[in-house]
Amino acid sequence: MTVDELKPIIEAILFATADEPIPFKRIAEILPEEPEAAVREALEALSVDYDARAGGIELRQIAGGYRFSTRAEYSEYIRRFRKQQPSAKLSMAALETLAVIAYKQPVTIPEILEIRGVSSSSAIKTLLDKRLIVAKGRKKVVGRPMMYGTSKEFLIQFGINDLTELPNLEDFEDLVTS
Amino acid sequence: MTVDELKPIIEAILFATADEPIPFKRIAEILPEEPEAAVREALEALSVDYDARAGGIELRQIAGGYRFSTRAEYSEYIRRFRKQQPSAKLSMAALETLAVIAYKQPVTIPEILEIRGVSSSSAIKTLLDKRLIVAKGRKKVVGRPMMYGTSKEFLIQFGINDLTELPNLEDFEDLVTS
Amino acid sequence: MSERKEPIDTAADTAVAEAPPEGGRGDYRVHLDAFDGPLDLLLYLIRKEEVSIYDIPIARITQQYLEYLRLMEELDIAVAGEFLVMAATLIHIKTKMLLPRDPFAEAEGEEIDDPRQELVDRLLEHQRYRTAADFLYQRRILEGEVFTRPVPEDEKSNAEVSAGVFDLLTAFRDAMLRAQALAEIEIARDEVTLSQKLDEVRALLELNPTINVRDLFERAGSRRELVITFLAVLELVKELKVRIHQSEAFGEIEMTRRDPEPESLEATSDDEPSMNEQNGANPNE
Repeated sequence: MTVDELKPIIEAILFATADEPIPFKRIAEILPEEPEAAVREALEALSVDYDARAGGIELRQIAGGYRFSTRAEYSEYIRRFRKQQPSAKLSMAALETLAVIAYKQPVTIPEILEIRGVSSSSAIKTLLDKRLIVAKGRKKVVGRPMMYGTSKEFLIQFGINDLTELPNLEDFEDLVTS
Repeated sequence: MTVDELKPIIEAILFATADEPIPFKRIAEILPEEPEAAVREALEALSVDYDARAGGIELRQIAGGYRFSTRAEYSEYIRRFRKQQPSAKLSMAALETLAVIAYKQPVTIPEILEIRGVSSSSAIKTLLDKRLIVAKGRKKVVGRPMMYGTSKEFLIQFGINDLTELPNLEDFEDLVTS
Repeated sequence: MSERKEPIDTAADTAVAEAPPEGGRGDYRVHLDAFDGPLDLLLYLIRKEEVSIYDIPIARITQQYLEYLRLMEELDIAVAGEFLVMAATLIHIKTKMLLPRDPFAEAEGEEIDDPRQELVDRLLEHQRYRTAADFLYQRRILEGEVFTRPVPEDEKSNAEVSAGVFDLLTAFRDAMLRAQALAEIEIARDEVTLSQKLDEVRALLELNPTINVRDLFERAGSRRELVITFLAVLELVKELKVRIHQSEAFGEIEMTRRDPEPESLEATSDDEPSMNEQNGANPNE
């Protein structure tokens, strides 16, 4: 292969590999028919290309390997981007807490603890931060604990019109038992 | 900022956000001072750049967002490198059910049965487990059955930007009768 | 018939459609298991007989269809209800085709309904979806050749899922099942006997000279334990080990240890009396 043919192969490999730097030897192993010198030449040409483009990415030699990374001057934008959190993505603990609240609302923290068997305070905080749940007044029992329920944002993010549209156990059994 | 100044910022953001397609809106939000038209122009220019380079990577529009991915022709090398198996295949029953859901959504289990002539519950369960379909509320008919539609994951796994990209069902007729 | 579990393979599909069933019995089973519903079987028969889908020789196809059903039964393949419904439909169409056409309707130039029309429409629609499924299959294969940047390991360990309503239901069901399992363990643990309960209350009295009786009852994990607790309290009263008192009407009911032994009276005299005086102000024994 020519250097120009090797370049996109190496680029694709480095792009699709996780964050750790890839040693030259491992790249060469993927292309056993090619002379090592040619592979090295292609790698260096690729690096020069990225420098010449002066884009958002660079190909760096680091810790004995090669790795793509974003250029330091754009880190502020990436940080800003990562701070946005408009998604309904949830940890499993938060998802389960949300599920208990959705199906048992209005429900208090001690009641959620009773069902889940583990403390759910931090999950509840996450759900409040994401505006998926809201406080629904206090329960008239000893200690007057706060009750929680799902929000309008919850309906929007889960794509349903009202709580009656939540699937119930029969909907689930319809799927499993046939 | 000029388009040439915006390009590397967008490139860095898309690169740093790994495998998730990023909707245009979220990119524009990072750059509130810039007119949306300029951001879009930069995105398109970036995409054109990558096409012109014909390297190992391309910038694609998928599931309503933008995402960098490797070009299909280099998959063999990446697979060799990652020692990774291709994703699990779907059964014909699951694919057919998925096709009915994709074209008829939102659609209920009885409606799918009507079209396929065979119970599809276990296929629907498989598709839900694989996150290729999602519940889309209940149909306002007797029994209020659950409706199903395709998910964002469906678009991603099948390389589709939005549902209008699906070929017309009627276009398949030629294949049927010939 | 159960849904096919093997991965779709277009080559294999053609094999299903074209391979003559005149092979060994094993071949039959392979082919028959492959039919994903009655519409699939009908389309196969139409292709095998090389007849037009728009002009199905209904008597011939019906006969073939019924033969296949018989074969499936012979081979112990469960014939799903849908196959039988289709058999009935085919026979119904066949009968209608045999009836003489209404000459008046024909004379008046009215459109004559072909009894096969509805079936043909369903078959065509089914075919289109099969082709659409093939299209999706190809798309997924193509997309499998494309790689994205993997999520870094440190983000993976704190992975978040984008959940749908069925994920909520599953999570809720899991939590409830877990809670139920826990409750069962607790009930099993709480199957105490009266003598165990007596020991337990005596031990409590060793630590606290005065016990709130309602607290004691509320600790009961089951109705049965509640009854046993009540019996234990009665037993202690009968044995003159405790004194029961209520400081005001509808107030808290308390149980105070009686210490008849002189040595223990001595030992506790410093801290006990004040308590006894307080509680004894309005004895309600």
